[in-house]
Amino acid sequence: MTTAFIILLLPLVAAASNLFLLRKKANLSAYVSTLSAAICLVLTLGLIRQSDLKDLGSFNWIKIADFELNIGIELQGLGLGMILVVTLIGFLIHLFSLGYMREDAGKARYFSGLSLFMFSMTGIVFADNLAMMFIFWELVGVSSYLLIGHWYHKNTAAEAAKKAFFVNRIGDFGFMIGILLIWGAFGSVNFVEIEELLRNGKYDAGLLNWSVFCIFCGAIGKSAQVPLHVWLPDAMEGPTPVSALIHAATMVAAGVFMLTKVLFLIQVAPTAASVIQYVGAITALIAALMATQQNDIKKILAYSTLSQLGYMIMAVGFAGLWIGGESLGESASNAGFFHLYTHAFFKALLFLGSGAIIYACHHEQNIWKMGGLIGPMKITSITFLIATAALAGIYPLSGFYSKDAIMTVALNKPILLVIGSFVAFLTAFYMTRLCVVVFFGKARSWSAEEAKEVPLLMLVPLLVLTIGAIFAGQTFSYSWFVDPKKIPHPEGVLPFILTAIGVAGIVSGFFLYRGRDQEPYPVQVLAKKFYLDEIYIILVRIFQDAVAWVAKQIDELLIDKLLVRGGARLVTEIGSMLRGMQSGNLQGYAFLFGVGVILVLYIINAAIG
Amino acid sequence: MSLLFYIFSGLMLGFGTMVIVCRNPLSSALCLVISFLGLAALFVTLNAYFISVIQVLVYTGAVMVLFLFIIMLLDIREEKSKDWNFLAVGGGVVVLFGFVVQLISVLGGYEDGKQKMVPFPEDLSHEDVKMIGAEIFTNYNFHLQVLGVLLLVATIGVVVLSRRQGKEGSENN
Amino acid sequence: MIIDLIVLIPIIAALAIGLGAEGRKTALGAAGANLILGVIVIGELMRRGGEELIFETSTVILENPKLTLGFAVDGMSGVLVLLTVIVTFCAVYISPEKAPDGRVKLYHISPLLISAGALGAFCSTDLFFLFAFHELALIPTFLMIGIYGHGRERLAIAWKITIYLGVGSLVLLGGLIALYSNLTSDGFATFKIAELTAIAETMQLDQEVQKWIFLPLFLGFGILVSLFPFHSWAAPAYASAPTSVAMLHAGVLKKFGLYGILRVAMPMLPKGFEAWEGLILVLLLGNIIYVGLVTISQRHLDRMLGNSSVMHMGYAFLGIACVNHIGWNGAVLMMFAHGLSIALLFALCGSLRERLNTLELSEIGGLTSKVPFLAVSFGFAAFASIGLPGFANFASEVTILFGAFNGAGEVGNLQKAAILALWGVVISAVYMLRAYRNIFQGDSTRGLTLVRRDSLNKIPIILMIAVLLLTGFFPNLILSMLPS
Amino acid sequence: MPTLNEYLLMGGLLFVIGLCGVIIRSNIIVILMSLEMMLSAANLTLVAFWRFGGGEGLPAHSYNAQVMVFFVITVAAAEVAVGLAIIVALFRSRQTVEVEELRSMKG
Repeated sequence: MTTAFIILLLPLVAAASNLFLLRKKANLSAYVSTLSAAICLVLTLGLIRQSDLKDLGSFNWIKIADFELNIGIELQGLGLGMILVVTLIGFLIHLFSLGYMREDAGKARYFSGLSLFMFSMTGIVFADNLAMMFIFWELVGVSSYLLIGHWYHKNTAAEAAKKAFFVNRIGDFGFMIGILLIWGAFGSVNFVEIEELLRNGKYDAGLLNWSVFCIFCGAIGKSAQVPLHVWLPDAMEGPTPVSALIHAATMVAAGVFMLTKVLFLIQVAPTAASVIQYVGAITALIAALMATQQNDIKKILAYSTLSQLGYMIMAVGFAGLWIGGESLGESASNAGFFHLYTHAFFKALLFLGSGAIIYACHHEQNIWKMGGLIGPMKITSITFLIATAALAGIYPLSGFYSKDAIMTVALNKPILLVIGSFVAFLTAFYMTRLCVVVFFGKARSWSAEEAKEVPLLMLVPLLVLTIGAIFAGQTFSYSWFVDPKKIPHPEGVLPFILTAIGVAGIVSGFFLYRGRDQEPYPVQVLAKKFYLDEIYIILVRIFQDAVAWVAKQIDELLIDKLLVRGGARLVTEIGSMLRGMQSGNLQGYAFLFGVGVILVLYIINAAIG
Repeated sequence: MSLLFYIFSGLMLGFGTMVIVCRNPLSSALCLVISFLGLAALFVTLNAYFISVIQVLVYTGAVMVLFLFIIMLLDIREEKSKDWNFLAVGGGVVVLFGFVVQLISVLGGYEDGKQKMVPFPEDLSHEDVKMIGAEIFTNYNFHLQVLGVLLLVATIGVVVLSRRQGKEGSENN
Repeated sequence: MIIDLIVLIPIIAALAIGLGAEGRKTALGAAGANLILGVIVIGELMRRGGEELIFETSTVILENPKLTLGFAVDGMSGVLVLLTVIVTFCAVYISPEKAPDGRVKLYHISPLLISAGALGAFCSTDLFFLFAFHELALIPTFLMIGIYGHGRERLAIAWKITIYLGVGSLVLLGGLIALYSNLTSDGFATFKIAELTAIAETMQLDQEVQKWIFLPLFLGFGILVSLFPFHSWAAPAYASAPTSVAMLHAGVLKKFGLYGILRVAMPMLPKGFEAWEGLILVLLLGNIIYVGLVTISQRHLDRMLGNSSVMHMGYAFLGIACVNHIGWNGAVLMMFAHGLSIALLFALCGSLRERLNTLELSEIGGLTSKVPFLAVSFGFAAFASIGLPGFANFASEVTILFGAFNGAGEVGNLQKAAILALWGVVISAVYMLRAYRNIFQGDSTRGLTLVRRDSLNKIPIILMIAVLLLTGFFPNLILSMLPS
Repeated sequence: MPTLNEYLLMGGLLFVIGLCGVIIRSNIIVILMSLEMMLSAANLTLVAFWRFGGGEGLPAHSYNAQVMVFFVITVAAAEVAVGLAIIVALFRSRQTVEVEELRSMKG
């Protein structure tokens, strides 16, 4: 049992013990989960200092002759950064949850789900092959389902959980096809082996493009890219710490992380790669537009997350671009991952901040019912504003560096550069709108008036994350897992232009929304999210429910009634026809007997003669 | 010989027809007696004296008496419907016709059946009772026992059936 | 000897109940004893590997043609024996003391006989008894549905399933006779499966002959497994059957058809399969996609579960259609996993039925707070059924899919079918989670009529979940017994 | 001297007369009589085959045929006895011997 396996399994043990043994002892279960997260964090810090992290142990899961699927642990490169994000932010969120969920009835269930998530997410990061990644990929889906549906007695929460699971399943459908295609072509699912095989052999480009596209479908689902983005805003029905951990910092970023893992495949699949770029760019744009008109604080952050994920995906997509025989590969994926890394801190901070605000405002989520919170909630407000600045890309906060890295990559395709810049403007704009409405002005409802600073237990994570949001962009914070030279750095005027765009967004947001009590410029199509939810519902009605209904009718009417019952009816009818001959008339029988004798005689006679 | 054969055959078939034509069951029974007597005579022409005697004793003697007895007992005179059931008659005629046609066509093609009878060998002419007895009590002994059981069962059955279904009988049935 | 015991114990117990022994206790004792014996057999199989038959016994009944009443297990039968004894134990445990009409005997004899029939069929070394034992199990199924079934149409449904399966068996019998007469000669006529397989391997029947023997065999076995389009018996039968019978039939007896295909049809008639591959792929997609859609539009929980069990059989067929050991072993694992998960679901459905006046999904809701144990275990069962990692169902589905793509440099028919079949994973998530959402989640508690703590048997439910999880985490426990 | 065919013809005719009786008549006692005629016709045929069984118009060596006829007569007698008993029982319960009125076996 290696350290890595302990990191992997400890949360599972915590989850199981919480679910099965500690259902009635809610407080104990919370401490068990938090403790396991803490231990994992400590062990991880120890682990990432080791020099050799290639093969950290392996467990043979399925073996049939030559066919083997292993649970093998591999940790290198970007994975190191990812595992730190997962365990660190995971631990902080456990800590925050101790306060946030203090009075919840389903505390044991909640922490059990949280631990299950830690287990699954660690598994994704550790995976050394696609099959293992898929296993944990599914498991994060489940833990997300469980946590979104934590307040299962709320209809909206139950629906949102279901929706998240379905949409993710659709993505996983593609992911699995991709894995299978890879397995068919290479006979292996191990990252290292596939890379080796790819380097040494020729493979059908069409098939590779298709398999990369299919694998990307997994990322579309999990990282909520267009057109499967609809579940993420709804997922905000879950407790806020869950939104911070799963639906902002880690799980939704897993799609990006996964793409960096299969970088070597994207490099040789340029068509699929450009699909990835455009999907990312469109997601970034659409989500940012939608974010500008939302009124629910968590929804705004959710769309912001979507938009930032689109950025990352777009960046990774550039890995398939070849310029003068040189692949953009590593620098593109590093740029994407760099943004993932910084984003994890400031977005988790934003969500936890919003959680603190919601907690303080007695579970009020509408920003127009808040206002003036900077007065009573100084620390929270300041951390929130720092995170906003980081997200807007203000120098020298972390977001500035990572956004610049992505834009540097995007220089290679002007259209995407334009979209990216516009999104940067929108980001600054809607975040400013949020801050202005929530923190400044006057309190617009009694819940905002009564708000007061949250307890220390919840402030500690905020403060720690603020440190991360400020410094994550500095070289020292990432140089231990990725070579700083391999992260593209902007040159020339680009950083100044981007900063100008960000400042423009902030200024326009500030002046447009200062002192407003309600949305001054309602744009229905954006507030209604381009009516995509409604369209999807109609599509589902048509393509699934209607077809299913038709299938059921066919099943009941054609197969069951007509064929089966009809067959039975036919037999019955023949039977009753024959029954008519059973008249009970002795003379009739005798007549038939006579005729029978004559026929037999005739037949025998004919046969012999 | 041929003459006798035709006379007795005619007797048998003629009165056989009368059996089914007569409306009164009593007449039917009496016609059947004569028909069976003709049959017994045919057995004699075939040198089956034992069978002939049995035929007379069992059928014309015992069975027909039984028939008459029952007809008297139940006091059945005429069939209720004076008219013939033409459907049944038609069916009967069809069967009769078809059967006769088949019979003739089968027998017409049966070459072995064209052999003429030759006089019975003298040494065997009066041996048949002995031979049948020997056969029954050697080769068919077991079958004879089974037959005995059958008759016993029939006897018991008749007793059970003809018991009046009175107070004590209702439970059993 | 031990296998003879496993088959005999339920029959003896059934006789004892018939002669007046106490119903539930006797049945439970027999099922428990069988469970222990089954675990012993599995232990031995794990020790030796499942390549060859062990614990072989035989009694010669006819010399020529050689007809022997004999039992033995290899890996595949061993897995199914384990499945049978577990499900039997749970089904018997869940059965109440007395039938709804107060009678005892038939109510407890029937599950035992179904179990004995299934065990006999899985363990017989002889083709004749393989068939005969399965037929034995159909009689109690018919009686139980007809007498103790739910709903007004139970008698019609009992006839339907019986006639359906009877016709299936008839087609199958025709195929078996054709197979037998083509493989044997007067000098050496045998019913032994092992010997017949050996003959088939050396003799290599003509493609055309194999083709036309394979068809009735496959259809016959297929009807028993509710292969599309012969599936319409399954859902109503399971919906109206008493809980124990639904568990045993859907969980165990149905697997006989798959077992037969893997044991008889595929090894003896490999070319026959090739000839029909296209058709079979279409039919199994019918099972997965079409029946999946039918399942989505079901309005009653019991019907939905019945249809879902039909749907998942498509994956087992897909595994068989892989024609490699990865797929086949995946199919066997699928049989095991699906047997347990569907038995678990029917057990829970039965518990719900006791507490609700209807199983119509729109009429019930928000039950979690009232019946938390049921909610949690139904959650486990639903997740198992939709193939979530950690449960054996996932392991088997993954194995089957990898089997389908094994060494496939390009996307052929089988691969296309597998891709389409994968969509079934989404479909099953849709109907399962919809049902779960409807029954257990939401803001209003509806439909609950009574809460009885005493009638909820936790042990069998926990047992089944535990086995599913164990084999899901360590599928090699099962797979190591199967030939590769 | 008559030929075998002539005997067979007579047997056949007697049989068909009996059959016609069963079909035409509705009095169950007459039907029973017709049955007896059919049985006797079979007997005649059997004996005739015995008489010509040796070939060339000579009788067969074995007396099996006559043994069988003997058995048939015995069974027929038993049958008549039982049959009449049934008729009596039937008459008691239904007050009729007309088969057209005895249709309880109608399917």
